[in-house]
Amino acid sequence: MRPLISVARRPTPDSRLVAAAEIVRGHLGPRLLSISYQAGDILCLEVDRSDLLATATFLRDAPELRFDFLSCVSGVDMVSHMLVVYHLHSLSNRLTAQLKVKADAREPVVDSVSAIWPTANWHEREAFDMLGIQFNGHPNLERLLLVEGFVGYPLRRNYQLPRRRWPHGRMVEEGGPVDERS
Amino acid sequence: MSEAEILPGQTEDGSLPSVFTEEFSLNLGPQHPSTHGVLRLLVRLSGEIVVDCKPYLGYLHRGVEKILENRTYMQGIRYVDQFDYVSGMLNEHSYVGAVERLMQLEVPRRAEYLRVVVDELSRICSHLVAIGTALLDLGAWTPITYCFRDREEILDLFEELCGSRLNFNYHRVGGVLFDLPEGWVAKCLSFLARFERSLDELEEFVNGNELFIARLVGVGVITPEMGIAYGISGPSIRGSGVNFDIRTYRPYSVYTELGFEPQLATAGDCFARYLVRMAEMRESVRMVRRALEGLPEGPVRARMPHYLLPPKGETYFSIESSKGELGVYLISDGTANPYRVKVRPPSFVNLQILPELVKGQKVADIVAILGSIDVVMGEVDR
Amino acid sequence: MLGVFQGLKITIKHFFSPKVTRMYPYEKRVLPERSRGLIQLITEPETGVLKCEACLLCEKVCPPRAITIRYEERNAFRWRPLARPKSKAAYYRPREVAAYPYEGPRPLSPMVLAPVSEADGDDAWLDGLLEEQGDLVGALRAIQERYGHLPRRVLMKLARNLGVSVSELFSSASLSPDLRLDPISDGFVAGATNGDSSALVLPGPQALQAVERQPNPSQGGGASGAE
Amino acid sequence: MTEFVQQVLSDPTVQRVLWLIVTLLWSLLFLLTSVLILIWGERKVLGFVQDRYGPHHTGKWGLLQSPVDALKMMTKEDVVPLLADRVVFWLAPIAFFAPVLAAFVVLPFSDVLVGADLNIGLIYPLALGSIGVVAIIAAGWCSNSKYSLLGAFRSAAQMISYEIPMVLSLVPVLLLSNSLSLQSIIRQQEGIWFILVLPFAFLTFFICGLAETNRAPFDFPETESELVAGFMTEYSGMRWAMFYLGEYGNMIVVSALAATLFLGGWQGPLLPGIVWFIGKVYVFLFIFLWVRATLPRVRVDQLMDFAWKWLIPATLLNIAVVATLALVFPSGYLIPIGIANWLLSGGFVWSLTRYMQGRVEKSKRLAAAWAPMGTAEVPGKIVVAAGEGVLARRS
Repeated sequence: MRPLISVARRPTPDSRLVAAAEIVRGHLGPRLLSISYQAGDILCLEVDRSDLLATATFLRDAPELRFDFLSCVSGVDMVSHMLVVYHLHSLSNRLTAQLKVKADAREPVVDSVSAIWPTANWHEREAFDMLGIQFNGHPNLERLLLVEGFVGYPLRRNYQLPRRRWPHGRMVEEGGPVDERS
Repeated sequence: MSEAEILPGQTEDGSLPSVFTEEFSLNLGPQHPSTHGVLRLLVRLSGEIVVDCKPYLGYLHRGVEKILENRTYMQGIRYVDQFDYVSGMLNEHSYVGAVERLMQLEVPRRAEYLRVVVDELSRICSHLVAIGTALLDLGAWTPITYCFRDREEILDLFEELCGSRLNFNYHRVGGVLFDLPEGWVAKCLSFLARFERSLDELEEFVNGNELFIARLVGVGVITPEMGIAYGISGPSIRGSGVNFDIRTYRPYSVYTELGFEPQLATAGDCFARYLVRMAEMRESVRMVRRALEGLPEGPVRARMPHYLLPPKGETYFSIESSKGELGVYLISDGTANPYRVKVRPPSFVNLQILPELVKGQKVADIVAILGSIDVVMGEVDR
Repeated sequence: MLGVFQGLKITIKHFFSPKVTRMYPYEKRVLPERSRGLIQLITEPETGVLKCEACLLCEKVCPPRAITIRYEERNAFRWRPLARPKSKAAYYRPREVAAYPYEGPRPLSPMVLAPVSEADGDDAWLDGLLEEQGDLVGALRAIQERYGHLPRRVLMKLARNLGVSVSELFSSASLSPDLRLDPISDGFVAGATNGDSSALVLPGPQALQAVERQPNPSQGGGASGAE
Repeated sequence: MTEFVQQVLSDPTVQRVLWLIVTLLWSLLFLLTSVLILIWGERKVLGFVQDRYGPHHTGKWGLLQSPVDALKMMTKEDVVPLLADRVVFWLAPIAFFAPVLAAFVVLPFSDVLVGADLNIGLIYPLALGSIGVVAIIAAGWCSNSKYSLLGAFRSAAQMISYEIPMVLSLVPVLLLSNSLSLQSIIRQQEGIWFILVLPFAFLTFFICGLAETNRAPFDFPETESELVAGFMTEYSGMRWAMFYLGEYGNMIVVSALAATLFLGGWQGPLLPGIVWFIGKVYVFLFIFLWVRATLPRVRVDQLMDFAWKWLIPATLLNIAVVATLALVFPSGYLIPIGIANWLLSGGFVWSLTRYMQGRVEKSKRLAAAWAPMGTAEVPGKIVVAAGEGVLARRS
């Protein structure tokens, strides 16, 4: 369908971001699956699951990069695979980066970065809570927002909201997770 | 002495220590007057000192991220409004900004100026609630009523502008909903003048007061390294001297034109965070005044199709909400509904440091520290 | 202690300053013109005709799906000529206004009811119904068999025949469990959206539909693996 | 018949018994009416300070608020916890309220109207005050709940550690009036009220009075944040009202003492003595309410620090100064003592302010060591130096 809105031409990334990209490409080389710029001011990287920890420590400790502020860890269910996205800020160099890691769709397992950035603790617990992503090495991976006995992972694409039907005027809920506590 | 007979606290040779103390756990919340909303803290005490503190969340979890996936972009604004219910406008700006960034959309300048005006007024509302409730938890009954009296005037201004006092629904993709009604600017400017006088009075009331200094100074100190490691943002980290304010770190909207200056304090304790919030309110007043004076003419909203279909793709857009960096990671698959909306709520991240800060402090300090971190549970539980 | 005395100075100043309380029940605030408080059905000021034309947009756009509009065809008097021949002008069936017992001018409330349209369906059989069945519940059961539920229109005509208020019919109908006042509906089905995105490896619509039917690994069948 | 009655009445012991009954009735009347006024007054003062009206719908200016509260108190169910020690549970409120009523006997309402002008008039109410502590611990212990026990021990510790500076702060008054009976103290203040001569004693006495009655900055037993309602948690209905009555009664006793010792009791130019006395008591009650509306609560350990490290040394110093000056100037010792006392109170206030400022400076010095972090497009503006306190200049 023709986009109704005139999409401005893709803005050129600013020089410091390009320099940072060179450093990352130089260090990671083949392990870097893809590199791109998002709207000119976010450096998007994708790395394989196995060398996530190595990349993370490099991004935090490299003197030119120093991505010491982990802003957000988000889990996304892409049905064919599960995606874990880390957004990082570098307070000293004023840079923003996005690190993507793919994981298996049904049993996603990813290494936990809470050792590198302590703030990841609750982010990862919430990702586990909502999408069932296992984080190896996480101090206490348990449900954070949902009730202990909750069954099922709501933000997964195949999570079926309970269907409501009104046979003979009384509401009946079918499908949806079976709450083992009741 | 067999294993079973050794009492807790008893030494090996069986003699009881002179003072026989035992830790006991205390439940603060979830229905508790001084936790801001439904937050439950399981605190283990040994006498006055807090040994361990475990927050329990989720009492206000509404599953908004799942709901947003089943709503069109336009309908989603209403839900984003309810994250931080004391500063509604700022939440909307983040969601709407994310969609505009995805569509690389040029927002008319008048709309940007109106957004700054409305956001800064909303920030003042949030800070007034934060300071009022923090001081109320310490036992001071009067400041909160002065804060809420001023907040009422802002809510009246919002009601004239967009019709409601809590769920504003004022931002739209591509601009804002209404233009200013006539006479609004004059009312707003007179309010700002009155507000600065009452800010001076509040500062006079609290800054010098020895009891406030005794309860707030040196309590809950966040060092810059610890703050950055725990991802603290907003006034809580600026209280420790870290210059991290999204309005200057990743400038959005017209803040650079209006000459915004981030406010920092150095001590990093509860009192420094209170001072940063007071200074930020003064800065917001300056921002609103400059924006209203320099309000350009022009449309209030870009020409948008009724049925909004943003292009496929993903974007991460964050603004400086009153509690810190409010980020929205948006993935759109070209249909009318967003494929995934992950919100980075500042209160959720700032709350993570509470157990760290509270260990070793006194019981009465838990409420002081929680008040200074300024947590809203609607944003924590989403 | 100087700060404490300063604080006391401020509070005593406020003790004598004018108060801001607004005595709510006695002094009410004039709401600004744009205030979106109560959702109301508004009528044309001069003619009192309802402005709502049952375009059902509000029902479609309401995010929490809180609004449901039931509308009936209405071909009574209209000021504006019909843009389309068959207009969907509507009136909103209020609860008990039909049973308005008092003669004389009716209060013109926004929930005004236009007269019950007579010419719809062959209701002649209603007239002799009561004599056949002998009692009211039998009559109601007969209506139930015919329509599958007790349509309001029929109940009001029956009330008019019996010269009794509709609320009595409602109460007697709601007493017996098998009589149904609402039509049988198949309920609300929530489904996930579909769509794909080239930049991301997004699932195609078919893939999503296929996925919907498989149960969540930890859902339905037995204890979940991940626990 | 009549001369028999006169003969009985003339008997001194009968007269004294009748007089005691009159004082009992009079002090009950005064206590209950002023408690009623206080219940309404507290909410009104709190309201007016906060730019609002306070209770308004019960009666003309909310005047029926206290009778309504009293009625509510009576009709509320009187819950006794299951495992509570029933006898002590029943006895504790009485033990808390009785000393307050007993203290009224010695208060000089006017030169004639005083229960019994004891020659140990000053020590008697202070001694009764400490019986209240026993009642609090009893209440905390017998309601068999974790919160009330904790609250009770905290209140007990507070009251004990503030009783000492309270008594010490009254010694200079004795030095000047060299008599313990309240009537004579008032008569001593014929020319000049003691508040002008001994402001420092008044300041410390009033602070300790606040702490004695668990009011204003020292009311943490009732903090809602940690202990639900201190030792009164398990009480409800009339029993809770007794504690409430006791607390207000304590307030009245302390204000009455302050009025007699420092503002010259029933002395005053035009109006009769009793009006002056009641007026002065209500001035102090207003100050109690005013301070409660303004100041935040103090932490437990800070409270103890303040008592032991600040008040007790200060009062001892005051005694020493007043005593030496009284010896050095045997005849006209009022003026030097007055000057010394004003200097002392000024010094105390100033040093407390400086001490607090010092803590603010210390926290800033600690922070100076941190390296500046985070660069944004615009360098951050350091907010006014963190809290220079009341001396702060607004930049």
